[in-house]
Amino acid sequence: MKICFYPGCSFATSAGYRESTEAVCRKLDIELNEIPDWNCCGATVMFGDNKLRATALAARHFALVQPMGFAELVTGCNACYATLRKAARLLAADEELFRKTQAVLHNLGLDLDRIPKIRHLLEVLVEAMPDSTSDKYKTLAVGAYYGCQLTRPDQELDKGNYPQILEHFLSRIGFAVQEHSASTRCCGASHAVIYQNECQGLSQRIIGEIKGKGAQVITTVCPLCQFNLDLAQNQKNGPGLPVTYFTQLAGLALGLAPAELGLNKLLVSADKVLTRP
Amino acid sequence: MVKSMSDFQPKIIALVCNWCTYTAADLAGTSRLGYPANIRMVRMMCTGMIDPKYILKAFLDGADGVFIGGCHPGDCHYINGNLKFRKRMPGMETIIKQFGFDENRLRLRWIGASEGPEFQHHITDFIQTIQEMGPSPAQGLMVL
Amino acid sequence: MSVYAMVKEKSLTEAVKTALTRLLSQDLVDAVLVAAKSPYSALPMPTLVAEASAMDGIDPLAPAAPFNAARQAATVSRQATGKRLALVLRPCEIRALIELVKLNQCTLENVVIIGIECLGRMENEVFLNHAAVHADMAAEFQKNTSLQDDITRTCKMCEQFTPTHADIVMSTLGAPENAVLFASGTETGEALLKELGLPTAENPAGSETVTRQLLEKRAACKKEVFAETSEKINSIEKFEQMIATCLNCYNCRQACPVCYCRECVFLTDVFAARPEALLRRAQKRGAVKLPTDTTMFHLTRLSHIAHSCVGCGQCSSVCPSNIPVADIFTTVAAQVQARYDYVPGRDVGEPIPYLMFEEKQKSGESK
Amino acid sequence: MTTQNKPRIGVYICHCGMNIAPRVDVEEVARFIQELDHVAVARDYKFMCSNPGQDMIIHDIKELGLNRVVVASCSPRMHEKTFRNAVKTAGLNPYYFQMANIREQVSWVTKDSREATEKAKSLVAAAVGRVFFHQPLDTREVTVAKSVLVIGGGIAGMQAALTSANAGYQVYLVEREPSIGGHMAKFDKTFPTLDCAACIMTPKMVDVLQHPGITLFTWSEVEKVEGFIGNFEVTVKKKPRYVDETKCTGCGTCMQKCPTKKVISEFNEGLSYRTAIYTPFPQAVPNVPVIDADHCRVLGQNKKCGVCAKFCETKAIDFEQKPEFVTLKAGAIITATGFQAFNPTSLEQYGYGRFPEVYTSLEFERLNNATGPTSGKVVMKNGKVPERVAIIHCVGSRDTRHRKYCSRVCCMYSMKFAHLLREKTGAEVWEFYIDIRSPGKLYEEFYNRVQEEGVRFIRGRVAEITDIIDDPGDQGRLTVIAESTLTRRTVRLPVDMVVLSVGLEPAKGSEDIGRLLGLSRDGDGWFNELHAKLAPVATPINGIFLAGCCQGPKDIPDTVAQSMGAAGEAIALLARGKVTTQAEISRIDPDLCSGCKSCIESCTYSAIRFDEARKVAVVNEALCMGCGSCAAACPSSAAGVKHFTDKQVMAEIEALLM
Repeated sequence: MKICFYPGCSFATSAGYRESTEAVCRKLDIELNEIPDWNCCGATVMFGDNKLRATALAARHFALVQPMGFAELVTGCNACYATLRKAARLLAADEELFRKTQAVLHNLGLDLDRIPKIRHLLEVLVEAMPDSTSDKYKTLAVGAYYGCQLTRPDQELDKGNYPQILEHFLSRIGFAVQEHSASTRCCGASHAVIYQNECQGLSQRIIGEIKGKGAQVITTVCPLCQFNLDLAQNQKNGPGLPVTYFTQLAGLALGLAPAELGLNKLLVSADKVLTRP
Repeated sequence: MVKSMSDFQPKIIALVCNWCTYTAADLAGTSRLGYPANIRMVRMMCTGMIDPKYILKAFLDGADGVFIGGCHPGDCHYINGNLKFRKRMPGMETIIKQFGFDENRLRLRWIGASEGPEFQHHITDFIQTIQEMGPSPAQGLMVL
Repeated sequence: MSVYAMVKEKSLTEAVKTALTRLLSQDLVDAVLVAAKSPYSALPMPTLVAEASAMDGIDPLAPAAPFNAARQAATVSRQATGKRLALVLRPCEIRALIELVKLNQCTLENVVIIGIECLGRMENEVFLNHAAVHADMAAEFQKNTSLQDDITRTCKMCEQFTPTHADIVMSTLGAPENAVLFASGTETGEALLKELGLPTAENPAGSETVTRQLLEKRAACKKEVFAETSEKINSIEKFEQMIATCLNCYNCRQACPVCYCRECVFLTDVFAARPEALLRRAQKRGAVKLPTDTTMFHLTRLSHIAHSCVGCGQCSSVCPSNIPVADIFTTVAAQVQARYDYVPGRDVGEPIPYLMFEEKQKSGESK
Repeated sequence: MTTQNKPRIGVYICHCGMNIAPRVDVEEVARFIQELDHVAVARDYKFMCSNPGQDMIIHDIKELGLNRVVVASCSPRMHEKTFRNAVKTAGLNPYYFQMANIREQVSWVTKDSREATEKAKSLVAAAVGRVFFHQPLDTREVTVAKSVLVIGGGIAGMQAALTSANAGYQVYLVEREPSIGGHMAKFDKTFPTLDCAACIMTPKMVDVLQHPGITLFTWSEVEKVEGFIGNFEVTVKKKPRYVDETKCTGCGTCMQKCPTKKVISEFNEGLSYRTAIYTPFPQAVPNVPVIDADHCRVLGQNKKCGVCAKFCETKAIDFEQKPEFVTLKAGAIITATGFQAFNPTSLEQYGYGRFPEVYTSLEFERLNNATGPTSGKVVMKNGKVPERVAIIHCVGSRDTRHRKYCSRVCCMYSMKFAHLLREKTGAEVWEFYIDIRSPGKLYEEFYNRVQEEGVRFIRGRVAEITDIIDDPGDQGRLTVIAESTLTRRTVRLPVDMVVLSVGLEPAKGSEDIGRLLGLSRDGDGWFNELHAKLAPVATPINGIFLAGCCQGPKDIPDTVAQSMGAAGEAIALLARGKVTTQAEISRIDPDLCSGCKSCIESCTYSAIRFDEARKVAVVNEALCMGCGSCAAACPSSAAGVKHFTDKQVMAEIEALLM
């Protein structure tokens, strides 16, 4: 399988997301075709500033995908996912905006005729990962964490507040799932830089809930979520809760080595919980 | 006597069913939902009783547009009169179009009894459409 | 599998007469409706023949038809009488008759339709002029191609010259001189043909080629007429020019086989003008042409019958002002019939479009 | 036309106080109209619908010899009848009248006074043009069947049935559930007087059962309705009960013995189980069980069982029962199909279905009820008594994403819950509300009372209910998060139990009933009354009336009052004994009819037959509804609807375009 991949700004530098994604895709024979010369999607910030510019910034990727011959664009970041979808939605609904965006892109030498379907890497792995045959991790209680942008505002992927797609995925690939109530709570996202204390509080509440319900490890689907949750644990209330990427758990399920999956890069070490007899 | 576009005050005949669209118009009235004064409504008991003659008569007497308002499918007071009228629409559109009337001068919309705002919207929108289209080609003809 | 028979006589008309006379003499039918000359004119008129001995004047293959005989056919088959009738009709007459059946104007119970493969008809005056020169117009028309070019404008664009729904099809295309071919179209026709005991024959080779060539010619003509007419009436003003000489005589509606109303609404009280209303109309537009409602009449008639128009051209033929009514009606009718995917005369079971409706919105239909 | 009956039209332009007059220059309209052909007099007047206004018309008809009347005022849906009566009083046929709607269609919707006046002129001129062609029409009288069909056996339907039957008329009461009683039977106490619902309800249920004038069909549905006012032909489907009502003594042995015991109880809102053969609740009326075919071992699973049949001493169990169809004749129909509670599952943030201690109000009613799953003890699923309870108002109501209207009863029942909670458990009760709506006799007093009882009120719509805790001491509790809009603070309140005060929505199946009866429904699905203020129980279909919540959310006092109102309308109709049929029906001119049967094919009501002898179509006036499909289908205009003739409509169109 070949997919067109948009990494976004935080992908490469995050703790093992890139490594695990690449390793898992290699193992599953998924060819990641990175969009050449991609730019920042603009995240949630740009839309507050200027609708056309924000749309064009995101839509530049739609134009870049066009000559690559893909009908779908895959990203592994919730903010990118939400932003690109928002741009796609606006363009589909507003002919005038579409024309204006075309004009902006035309000046850059790019043609925009059609809008690709935006998908999250999670959807790709949900389809591609085989069912687990091993009992190795079946007692490892994983708390699934989606962040606030994957299923909201449009609830196309799953229900908005209490989605289950990640839980189903985890249990299918051989992990025990710990249900909890913080799966779509905001971690603070990019506000963590400016409102450090407030965001710390948000992230700690999430960790407290997941830990309190009995999870041994958290798994996330977004670089910023992972970063905020991992960083928020000052460990004064006992040992921290490791925050992994779903791709890392997928890698483990496929039998890949922890180092290959960048698991050594986590701030709260996952070594202990992942060491299985 | 060529009038400029902005002077053009379209005359529009609306043939509406008593149970839904006429009631919606009353509701628009009680709710004070204003709309341009170009519309002239004729109360019918049901869109199903609208004879093609009425539409032709309106156009030949100088209407710039004819609006038909009925109950939503399934809501017809007479069960399916609206569906019977809907069946006539393609034929009427074809005929008026051949003789040079833009087929969009004839419009059918379903407006339920409780849809005062929808009534306001559809009427305003139709008047605007006709305003942009300009006077009916039948205006100013002596014979007919 | 159709059954074929061929009758060859001294002349074409004699051949037809032989076959039709047997219908009566063998008591297979009680009467035959067929075009026949009267002693007073060469113009064949629809005639109800009840005695074999009265077949002398029949001339169904003459290129003339002052009526679309569906009307007369419907009159004699208005209700089942217990008598068996044979109706000798042209294709457009059969199609109109099928429409009239749907409209409950007649019944096909106990009726045999003998369809004529039709090369066209002439306007009455043209026919009479030729008939003054040629005694046997039916025969002359078959061989004289210059006469064939004298058929009506509407016939020249007719692609449906082969009868449908006929129990027996009567044809001269591809037949030897002075011979008429009979082919069964239905089981009734097959049985009848066998009972008639006519000499059997094969389907003549080459008739298909002739048919195809004719079809191509007609299609080209039709395309041209539609394009020309559509352009001529594409504004209400142009249409006004086109019908400027209309006398409101309603001949067109009288001649129209599918205008089945006992009394046209335009002759009723609905359109009776009152003096004060006329004055007001005059005041509004400055002047008003009398009689009024000329345009209204034509457009209303279109809205009533466009779906059922069989394209027989009688409306043009009877217009005293030479308005090409049929050009207008066939042009609009083709569009309306396409919108409803309806072909008049195609099937007795196919309902008139306006008399049925769909619960679900069809795509492409108005919202 | 002789000089004597030459049209003389009187035109009256109404000011409607200040509703028409300032926007429309009524005097100018009158002056303009005066000049039109055949107009004998054109006047304007402050209130045409007032007695002096009507008298003016009557006087003019007599003095000036008017024979046609036009009134330009409000919608004909408002006052057409009023003016027709005035015209009739003066000795003219009431159909020599036409109304121009220059209020709803002109003065109320047109800003510019000039444009409004011009439009008014045009509409009045059109009415004048039309009335010229009006013809005198006659109505016929038809006998009314002396019986009433009531659809729905909740408190609304029961009350309507009792009132109608007490007037001496035969009543057929149809209820789709195995017992009458409806929602009210599920309640414990009723606000604001705190009467026990069962105490006031069960005697009424028994009255219904025992009333000689009421025939009760439970476990039955209305299958077909034909006919018209005074003469409805109704087919009722009696679903198989599998228990012979005539043999069953209601001893209850079958229910005790039934081995299928784990069927979720609908009546207890899923909080307890019932058997496969069951009565929904102990006081069910009739006290005859029903076998739930889906769960019965014999009927649903084709297994051997038949325990109920074995133990039934009167041999009332009949597994072979089939649906039975009963045909009834009814003069009037009262629709009382009620409501259903909003299902809050879609409001994910409230965690209903996810957190066991989040209840809907109906579930909470059952929790409070002595016949409920906990025998009336308010306890949590773990059996403990809650210490703090939050009640969330407006769940599903006043919410553009769900139901935009106020459900009217939730504030009051929420406060009833608060009172019961305080009384029964002593728990702290917090009500989260948007506004408190307590209009009603003793309602505001009740609000004050519960405040005095220590119930806390937070003004703010709850954002979320979560089990995420801030304080480890709150383990196992739920946290209610809301903004208190009075203090401008976020409230995070740990509680033991949450009650969602869900709103009301039209009962499932009311759409089907609507189609069956030809009733229209508003945007929210409630049945439309004929007039919101002046005809709140009548419907656009003559002879069909509305009772209770099927017309919109209502509390019990309003429901009962409206049911009596609906019964009153029905009784008035039946007592009159005769109805006049509408005059605006189809007629077919036999001289013009070509016998093509297009009208017959177009007629939805099979109201046209074919006269084979004359070969013309003939209208059956009793069945014709006047929809005019036949008229549109008839090319020669042989078929036409009286009062909507080609001449009349085209005269109106012509005048509008003058």
